[in-house]
Amino acid sequence: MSAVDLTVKLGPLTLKNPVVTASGTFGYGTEFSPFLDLSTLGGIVVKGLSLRPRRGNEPPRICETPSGMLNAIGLQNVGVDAFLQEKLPALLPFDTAVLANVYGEREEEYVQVCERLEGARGLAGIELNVSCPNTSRGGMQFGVDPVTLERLVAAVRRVTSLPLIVKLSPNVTDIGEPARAAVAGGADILSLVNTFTGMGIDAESRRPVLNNVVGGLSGPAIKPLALYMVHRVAKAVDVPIMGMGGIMNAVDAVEFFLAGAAAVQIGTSNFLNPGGAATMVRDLEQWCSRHQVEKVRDLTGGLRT
Amino acid sequence: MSAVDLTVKLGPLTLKNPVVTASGTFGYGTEFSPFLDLSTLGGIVVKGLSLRPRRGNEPPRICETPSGMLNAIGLQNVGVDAFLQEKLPALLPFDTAVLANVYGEREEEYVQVCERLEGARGLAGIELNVSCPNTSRGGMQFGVDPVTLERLVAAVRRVTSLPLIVKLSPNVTDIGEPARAAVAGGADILSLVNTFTGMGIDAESRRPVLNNVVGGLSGPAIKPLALYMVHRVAKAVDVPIMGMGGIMNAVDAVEFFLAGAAAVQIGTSNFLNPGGAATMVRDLEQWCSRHQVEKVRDLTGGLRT
Amino acid sequence: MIFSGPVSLLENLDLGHDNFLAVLDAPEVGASTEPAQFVMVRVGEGTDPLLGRPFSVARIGEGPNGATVQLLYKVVGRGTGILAGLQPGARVSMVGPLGRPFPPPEDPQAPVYLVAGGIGIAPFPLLSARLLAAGYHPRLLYGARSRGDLVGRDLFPPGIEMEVATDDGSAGHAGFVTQLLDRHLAALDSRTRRRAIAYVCGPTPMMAATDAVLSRHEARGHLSLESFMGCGFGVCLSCVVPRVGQATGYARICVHGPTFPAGSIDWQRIQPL
Amino acid sequence: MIFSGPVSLLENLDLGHDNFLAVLDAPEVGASTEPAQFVMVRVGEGTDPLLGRPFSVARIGEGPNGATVQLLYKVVGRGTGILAGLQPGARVSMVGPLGRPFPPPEDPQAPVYLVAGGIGIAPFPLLSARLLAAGYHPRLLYGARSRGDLVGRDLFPPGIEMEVATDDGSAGHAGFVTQLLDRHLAALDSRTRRRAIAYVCGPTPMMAATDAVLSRHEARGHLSLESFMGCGFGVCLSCVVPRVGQATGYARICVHGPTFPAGSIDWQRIQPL
Ligand SMILES: Cc1cc2nc3c(=O)[nH]c(=O)nc-3n(C[C@H](O)[C@H](O)[C@H](O)COP(=O)(O)OP(=O)(O)OC[C@H]3O[C@@H](n4cnc5c(N)ncnc54)[C@H](O)[C@@H]3O)c2cc1C
Ligand SMILES: Cc1cc2nc3c(=O)[nH]c(=O)nc-3n(C[C@H](O)[C@H](O)[C@H](O)COP(=O)(O)OP(=O)(O)OC[C@H]3O[C@@H](n4cnc5c(N)ncnc54)[C@H](O)[C@@H]3O)c2cc1C
Ligand SMILES: Cc1cc2nc3c(=O)[nH]c(=O)nc-3n(C[C@H](O)[C@H](O)[C@H](O)COP(=O)(O)O)c2cc1C
Ligand SMILES: Cc1cc2nc3c(=O)[nH]c(=O)nc-3n(C[C@H](O)[C@H](O)[C@H](O)COP(=O)(O)O)c2cc1C
Ligand code: FES
Ligand code: FES
Repeated sequence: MSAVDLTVKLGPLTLKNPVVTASGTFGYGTEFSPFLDLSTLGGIVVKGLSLRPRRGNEPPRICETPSGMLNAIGLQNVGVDAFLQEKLPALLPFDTAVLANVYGEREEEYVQVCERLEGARGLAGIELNVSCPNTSRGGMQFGVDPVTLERLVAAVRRVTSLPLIVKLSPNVTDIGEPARAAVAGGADILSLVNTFTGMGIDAESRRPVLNNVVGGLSGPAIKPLALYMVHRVAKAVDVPIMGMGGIMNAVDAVEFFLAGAAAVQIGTSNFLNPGGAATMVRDLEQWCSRHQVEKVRDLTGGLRT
Repeated sequence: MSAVDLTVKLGPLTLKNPVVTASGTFGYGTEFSPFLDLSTLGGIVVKGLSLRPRRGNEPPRICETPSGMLNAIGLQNVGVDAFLQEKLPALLPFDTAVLANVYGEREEEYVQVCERLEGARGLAGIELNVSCPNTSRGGMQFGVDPVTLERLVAAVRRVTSLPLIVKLSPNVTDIGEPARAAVAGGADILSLVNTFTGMGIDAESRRPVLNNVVGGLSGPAIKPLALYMVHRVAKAVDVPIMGMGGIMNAVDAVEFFLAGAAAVQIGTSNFLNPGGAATMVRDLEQWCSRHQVEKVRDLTGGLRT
Repeated sequence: MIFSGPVSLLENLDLGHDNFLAVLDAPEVGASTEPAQFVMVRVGEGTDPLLGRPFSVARIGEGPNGATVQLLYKVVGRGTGILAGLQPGARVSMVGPLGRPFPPPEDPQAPVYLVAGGIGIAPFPLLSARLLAAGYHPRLLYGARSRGDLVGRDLFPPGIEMEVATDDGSAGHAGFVTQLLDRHLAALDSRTRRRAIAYVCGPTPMMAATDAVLSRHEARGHLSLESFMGCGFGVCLSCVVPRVGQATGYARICVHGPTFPAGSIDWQRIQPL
Repeated sequence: MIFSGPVSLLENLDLGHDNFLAVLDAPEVGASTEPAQFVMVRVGEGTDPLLGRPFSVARIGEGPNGATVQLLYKVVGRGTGILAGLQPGARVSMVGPLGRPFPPPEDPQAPVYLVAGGIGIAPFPLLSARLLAAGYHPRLLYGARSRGDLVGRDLFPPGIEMEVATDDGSAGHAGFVTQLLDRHLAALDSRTRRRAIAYVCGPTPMMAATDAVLSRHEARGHLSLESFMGCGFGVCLSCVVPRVGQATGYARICVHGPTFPAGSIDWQRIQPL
């Protein structure tokens, strides 16, 4: 087997390999130490951080669906300060890019969280989660209105020197629009997709399965939708893309590279196959080797149409 | 088992039961005669009809995905005239509501097809498929722009006296908007959802699986998304709803009723379980009986939140 | 009515080289299946995989409840992989029989050739049994990649003459099975040749080549085509194939076929799968 | 490291009334599991169903490759339904052992009660074996709906005293198992009572009731809780439960539990499943 070059460069962010674990599905990283060596991963995106700790929604918070799951965790997290004091230092020993996923109810909250993250040792970048309800705009998501989104990204851009990833919501008519807005605001990288809005109902009790009524759909069910959106965004903008949505194995990852992603994020798969992200790095290397692909980055956008 | 009243009234359209087969998944009806008695069904929506026959896209046209399938048939159909001469008369012997699904590339084509359908013997209503690319607006779908949609529906409304169903596309930021536009244009009933835009890629050949590159996702994978959209539209408008998306059995149907649907359409399920729609009518009756539901219409909107 | 419902797996024999024989307890299907008709089989407990897979009925046997349906299949992907892992007693969903059978030769004097490529052998044991019963003496020409891929020969009734071809020469003729057919037809006098009929099943390129051989010799034939199938009974419109002289339309393999007369398919317009 | 991977089903015994015992060839898991720890088991060949299901390890046995993991389970939905249909030789995915075990009583003189409701019996065969080995004399109080639901009693090591209760009175005490516990504790003198310890597993209302009994008698105890679980190891945040005195936060049953000290759960704030 010839050596495969797995490194990928996403603008200012260089990853040793393109396999990154997705926010909200990998805890703060060390939870997975019993299952894999964190240093084998290209990167880790931690659970979404808000300014203050959040307890999240009342349970039930998840619901299984055909080849997918709905979640309405409600962004339970330790808050940015505890992250900096307890969680981030625990990741210093590992050779992987740690990315902070940031969440706010108002533009100022995003800015404040990013300000605190500035200069933090061992932090490789910031990913803005713009799929949360924008409380100052009546609960509409930040990510669906291009104007609000561009302003938000620009505001964060002013306070951070870290590589800035904007994570797009798929719940839009044309994902090219928020993609362009995020780039106009100063995003270095786009990641997509976040979860699709959905709902589960229990016919027996006649109640929503989730206490929150609606939740976000993730897992293999959404893979064909996510692949399409990556393909679409790759045509709309020029910045590198991290693709995600239902990736379960190395072949799925290759499909996202071909559609236009420079790296992938692994979400729901971590729940059922906790060592899977590490296996995927090995399998991806083997796939490339078997297919005479010397550099994994050569796959990006390689779809033949 | 006490007798259950399965009839439902959707504005001007009364159905003997709320189980209707969805356009594009049930041919012109008689293809299913070897599997079930068409008279057991509440209704049949035939394959989308255009003014002239269409041969459809080059194959491959479908692609299996986790708990779903993508299709890009390209609206292959016999055309409205052949439908009226050959297909519709063949359905006259059956005691079921026959609904014509109508498709056009321009507003005038929709109007012309509906004009020909006016007065056709045995036709119970029209369903407008507004999820097709609007060729006069650069390929954007009719269903995603509320202004265009309202105009289209109003134009059709003027030429048809039949119950008018508008079938909404789910590929929008807020499905409440096209819902309100369709009602403003004169829709009697809304049906939803049509397929979600997606894509399949074959990693080996590095080519899209579908010759058309993109296709529409249907099947159980989309059920949680469709349920949410039905719930949302039921809150946005006052007209009756036909819900669909991944319904495989009577319990799935009940979930759609609870979310706000007065009737359901069965799509992809027909491919793998060709007698399934008839079974569902029986199972639904039993479900109601077991749960002391005397009239199936009492389930509509019965979600406890 | 066409059967649609669950059936039990009675046996699942490993024939080597990824080939299996599944024996299914499906009396209704077995009672009415004609050669080259197929069934849609759906495996798995959930909705992934979602769709059925088409398989020719290879043989009809006798089981505890009447006829059994026997499928000869090759593991190529997820569906067939799951099927191969099932133990006797497992249940699968079946719809069938579907499609148009191979029509009988009609001419009692016709030399009859069965031309099989790889797992395209599947419909021929049943066809052979019916042809023998009708007094024909079919000759099987069977091509495969290599000796080990020549599976299912013991499913044929006694009295079938067989010739084999392998790409690598490990058994029989070294080369394509179409060459065997070509040789046979060439050896016939021209009147007999025009009475000859070939039944053909195999991968698309092999069938296109066989079609060309038949046309060159002006011999008759019927081809059983393959394609991805979403439903198997004409409504999903996925299995379309361009027919000669129908520039504006397609035939559906599942209902207009899977068998088509030689010379009726527009091979130029078929995209490689 | 925690094991994560495929394991083989060696046996799948039908115990009646929808209850089964699965014996799995999982030496790494068996070698390190403590009482009340659980495993996540994923069934099916595709991605539907998607998530694993949590099961307590009921017993650790001896198999061809070392320890076997034995699960006592009740069919309640799709996942357990598919599991029950699997034949020996089938493979499932397993992650484990997970969660915090029941802590030992510590006080060698402690009267030890095992309080089981329905399929909540599952963790007690293993716990009993460990308690007996450590010199304790646990008494099992086992409640179920009806006689036939009292499954798994022969999985216990000899020397365990058992008392049963059934809702319908078809076996043992007619009524709740909590009443048995109440009676036992009431019969103890107050000093012994405070040394008593109960290990409890069952449906949520039964555990809430048992917790109340323990608190009334000022006896100690540990409860093994249930909840829907997406991962089993602390990251999906689905299995949260409100703890007493933590008005602003939740415990995760999978990593902070499934065992919790009596008196630590805020039952008022738990919604019925
Ligand atoms: C009428 C008919 C009769 C058939 N009879 C037999 C038979 O008797 N024995 C047998 O082994 N096979 C038969 N086939 C082919 C069989 O249906 C496919 O091998 C099977 O569908 C593959 O399913 P899978 O899930 O294992 O593969 P997938 O995971 O779905 O696909 C694996 C690969 O196989 C290709 N493929 C999928 N479906 C088909 C198909 N229908 N035809 C050709 N390629 C396909 C895919 O494009 C993909 O590249 C028949 C096909 C048809 C149309
Ligand atoms: C730590 C732990 C240990 C367990 N040990 C055992 C055991 O040893 N034996 C056993 O039979 N069961 C045990 N359970 C319960 C078991 O996990 C559920 O019965 C199982 O997940 C149901 O799966 P299903 O797919 O069959 O049901 P589903 O189809 O998912 O659901 C059917 C119904 O069961 C409910 N349900 C789903 N998951 C759970 C759950 N985890 N707990 C309670 N209700 C649930 C659902 O709300 C639904 O109403 C344990 C649960 C936990 C949390
Ligand atoms: C339980 C759960 C929690 C999540 N939490 C977050 C979060 O805090 N921030 C965020 O940006 N995305 C969050 N996501 C979205 C994932 O990061 C990812 O975008 C999505 O799940 C799609 O990928 P997948 O299909 O591989 O899971 C969460 C997803 C799940 C399933
Ligand atoms: C193969 C195929 C063809 C379809 N053709 C049409 C069509 O012609 N007109 C239309 O309005 N919807 C069409 N649809 C959409 C279905 O009617 C339905 O809205 C969709 O499949 C969701 O329902 P389901 O998940 O139950 O399949 C088609 C769907 C499939 C799978
Ligand atoms: S397989 Fe569906 S139309 Fe032929
Ligand atoms: S089950 Fe995932 S956090 Fe507990």
